[in-house]
Amino acid sequence: MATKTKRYNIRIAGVGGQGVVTSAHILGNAMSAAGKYASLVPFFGSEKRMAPVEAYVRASDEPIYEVGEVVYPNVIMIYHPQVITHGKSYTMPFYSGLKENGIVIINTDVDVLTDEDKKVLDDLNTQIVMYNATGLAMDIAGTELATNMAMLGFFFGITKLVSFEHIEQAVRERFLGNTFVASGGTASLDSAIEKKFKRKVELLEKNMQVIKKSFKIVEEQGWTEEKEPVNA
Amino acid sequence: MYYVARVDEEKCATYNCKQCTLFCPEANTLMFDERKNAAYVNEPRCKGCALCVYVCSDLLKRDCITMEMVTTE
Amino acid sequence: MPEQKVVDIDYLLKEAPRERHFITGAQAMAEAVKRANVDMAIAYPITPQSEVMHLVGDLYAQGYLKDYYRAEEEYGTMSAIAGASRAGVRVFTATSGPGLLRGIEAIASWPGHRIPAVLGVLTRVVNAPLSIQPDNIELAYLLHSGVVLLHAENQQDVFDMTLAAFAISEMVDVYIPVAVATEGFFVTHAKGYVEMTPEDMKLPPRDPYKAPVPVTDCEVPPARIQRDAPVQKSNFMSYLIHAVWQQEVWSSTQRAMKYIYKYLNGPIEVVNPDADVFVVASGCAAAQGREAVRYAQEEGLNVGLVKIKSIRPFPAQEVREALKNAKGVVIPEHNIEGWLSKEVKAAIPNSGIVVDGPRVYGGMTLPVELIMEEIYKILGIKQEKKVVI
Amino acid sequence: MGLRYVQPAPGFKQYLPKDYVDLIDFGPFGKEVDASQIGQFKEILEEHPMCAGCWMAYFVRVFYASLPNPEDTIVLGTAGCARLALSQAAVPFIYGNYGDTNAVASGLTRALNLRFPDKQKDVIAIAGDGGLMDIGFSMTMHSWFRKEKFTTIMVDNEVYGNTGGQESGMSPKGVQLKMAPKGKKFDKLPATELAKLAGCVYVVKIAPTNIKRLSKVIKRAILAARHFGPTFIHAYTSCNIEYSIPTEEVLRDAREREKKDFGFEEYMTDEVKAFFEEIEKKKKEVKA
Repeated sequence: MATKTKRYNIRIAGVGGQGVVTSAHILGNAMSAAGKYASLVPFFGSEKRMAPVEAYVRASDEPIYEVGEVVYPNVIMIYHPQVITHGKSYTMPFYSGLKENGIVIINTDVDVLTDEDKKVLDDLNTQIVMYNATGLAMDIAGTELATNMAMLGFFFGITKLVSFEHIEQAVRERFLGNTFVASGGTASLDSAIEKKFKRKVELLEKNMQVIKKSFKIVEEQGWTEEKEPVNA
Repeated sequence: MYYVARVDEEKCATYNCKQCTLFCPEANTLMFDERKNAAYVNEPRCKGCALCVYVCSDLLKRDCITMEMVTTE
Repeated sequence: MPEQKVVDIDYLLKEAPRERHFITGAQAMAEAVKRANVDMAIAYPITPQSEVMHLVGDLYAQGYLKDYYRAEEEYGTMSAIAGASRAGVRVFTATSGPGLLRGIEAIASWPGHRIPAVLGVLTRVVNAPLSIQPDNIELAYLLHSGVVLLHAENQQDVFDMTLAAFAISEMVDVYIPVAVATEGFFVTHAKGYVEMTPEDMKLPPRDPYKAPVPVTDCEVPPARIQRDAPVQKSNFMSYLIHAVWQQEVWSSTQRAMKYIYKYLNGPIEVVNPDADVFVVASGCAAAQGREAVRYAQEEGLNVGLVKIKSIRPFPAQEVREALKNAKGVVIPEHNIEGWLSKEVKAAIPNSGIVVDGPRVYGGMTLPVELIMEEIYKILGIKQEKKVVI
Repeated sequence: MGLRYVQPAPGFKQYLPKDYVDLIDFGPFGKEVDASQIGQFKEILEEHPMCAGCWMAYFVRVFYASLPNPEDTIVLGTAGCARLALSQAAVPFIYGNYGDTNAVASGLTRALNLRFPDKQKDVIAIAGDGGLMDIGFSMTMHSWFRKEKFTTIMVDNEVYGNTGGQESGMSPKGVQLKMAPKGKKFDKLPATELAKLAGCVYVVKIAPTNIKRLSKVIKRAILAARHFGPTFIHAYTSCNIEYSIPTEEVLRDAREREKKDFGFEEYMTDEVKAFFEEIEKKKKEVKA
């Protein structure tokens, strides 16, 4: 019998404007930078501000074959409390499909889970993390746009899938180097990026500080995954 | 049994017109023999539309072509 | 663009060094086109295909292709592809779902016209209600068109199959179009690792005179069949001419098989050949099947995978051989009709062992868990509820 | 080069059918023939199954006799009557699918230009009113918008003749035909106007009543397409069957329609005009 693979099937839910898809790309690229495996399903549709947005990432030490949205996740990341409180989610309740021994990370400043929710999650032996990631982003980077970085920091801090350097490489690639999709608009975008390069470097720096801080919080709070690696 | 156009070559030779050959819808059918200075019909190819009769008789009043019933042998 | 040197087909496809890149399926298809010495491409937008033809357009701008334009719509595209191919150049286009159906009248005539074109099919929902997601029902329409149809599981397959398609379609004993299909979004817009040949190497150019049916270029006598619509002779002539010609077209499809063996390691891939239960799948359903085999291994179950790479010609004999000791067969598919299931059932003597499904449609993802459920059922395993539904 | 392919291998000529031998000996290949000499040379068009007295068949005959370069010409047709004759000529003919002539011709012309940048290969799409203005409308228009360098000829019989007489977009308003049991509700499409708007550099409307003029515009359309862009000829080629015209009357009908609504119109861009003037000038110089 084969050994269990460390494998995370992640569903990220947030609202338009939070950089849900961007952080999914960074997550995938960080895995790739570490020589590990990741696959992501970009979300396509009308992406409007404050409308529900979901992204799906699979991350593993081993090659990943599976494609498509993650219907049965073992990690759920909620970037905005309204996903839960206003039902801004493609799947209701937000934890539908969640597997046993999973992780749920929620960005919120208040407890948004009902007793009923908590019972279901407890029955599944879920590790629940609730933290004001937006507040953290504001404090460190001075912008709520870095919320996604805090969330990424929590995820990697908990799972220890890749090192800080790999995350930095992925974030840098995302902000400074565009290798994802070549199309007609790329050329003009590049020159615009060049003009704003200085600002981008500053932004990158701030983002990395947010991630560093969130790593620290994970340590302080004792969230680090000490159990058996979860199995997807 | 079917109609084909027949050119009265002697009569046709008295004119130098070639007009019928220019209006036949079929290629290589209503031909002009330069030696005889007269049009002639490659009968197996003629579909019997009588356009040449219209050109020769109605337009030019020369009456050199008639439609005739032929039989395949 | 780098100076590209022409290398032998066998060398490029089988021996040339390869370098690993992390790219999308759309990029993989364009990268294959880049190395295929394509003369001309004709594009028409439809999601999720468009990305492929954007990238091919970039190749034209860089000088890899000699001509490229955006056509009026798919029927116009496919017709112009036929025109260009008949004049002897190497051509490429791609489409999706409704676009494929709009173009299919022309596409279905390509084999009969003996047009060695390569067509990318990046699947998408057909029919109402509208969705742009990767249901692959459209491939059912291609099955009966006479084209060689390859179905790619992932980005690597897209690259390999597209490059090989150009070689296969122009083989004198084949000389019909080759379609390379893969699921839209799941493969086209997602990144995967692709081992690619160097970009400074390309296939030899098309030799338009190495052909069973001459090109129409006023340099050689045209084929009589191309000028005479047999229907104007007599009914019997038209039956006869059409029948023998189509027989030859479908034989050509069969003859493509030896090149599928040569360049793509055969029409099927078998994982765990001694398994009790097999997942039989094509395209990205095969990826889900591969994952199911991994799940099953972790649970100590003896499950295997038969991935079908070539849908036309269909590897009936190979499938029959691979499944001869199977106790059960699960066929996951991305369409409501189950066209692959029908093909497999027709190929094996004991079709009763086949489970119809799981199937997802509308372009939804195909969770591995659904495949596992069918495997549990076949093996009589009672499943504990482990997820919130 | 094209001429080479009609030449039989040495010693083989005596075994060929008479029609073929005649074509080699008395055909127009490699010669400059004048269409008004038809009847005096072997035409490249052969026997075909079009109806007796068909004016479209007549057009096709004059068309083939007018090609400036028959040995390097490719003709494209689609479903409809015309292809029954078009395909029966010693010129490569492509029969594609329904209404696809101008799309196929676009690909073909571009590809021939890629393969033979230094040679002139003429591509001509000939289809009926249904093929070009109904089912193939977008492909016709877009080949013009794209400025594809080939000639489009519409043989307009104002009806779907080949399928048994249905209304087409080019049927005159009010006419009662199959699928228009109460008469056609809208006007004939303004094909030549569309052609001009879409960017054709040479556009002609003509009823084939004068072979010299007809032949001249066919030649002109082909020559202009070589250098400047799309060219279009809209020719009235009546259907004597569906419009119940006695066969011997089809020429009379064409002359009447010419007076009524098919008067000769020839449009060309200044560039094309200058080009033809230059050609005429050179011809005169040679004669003098």
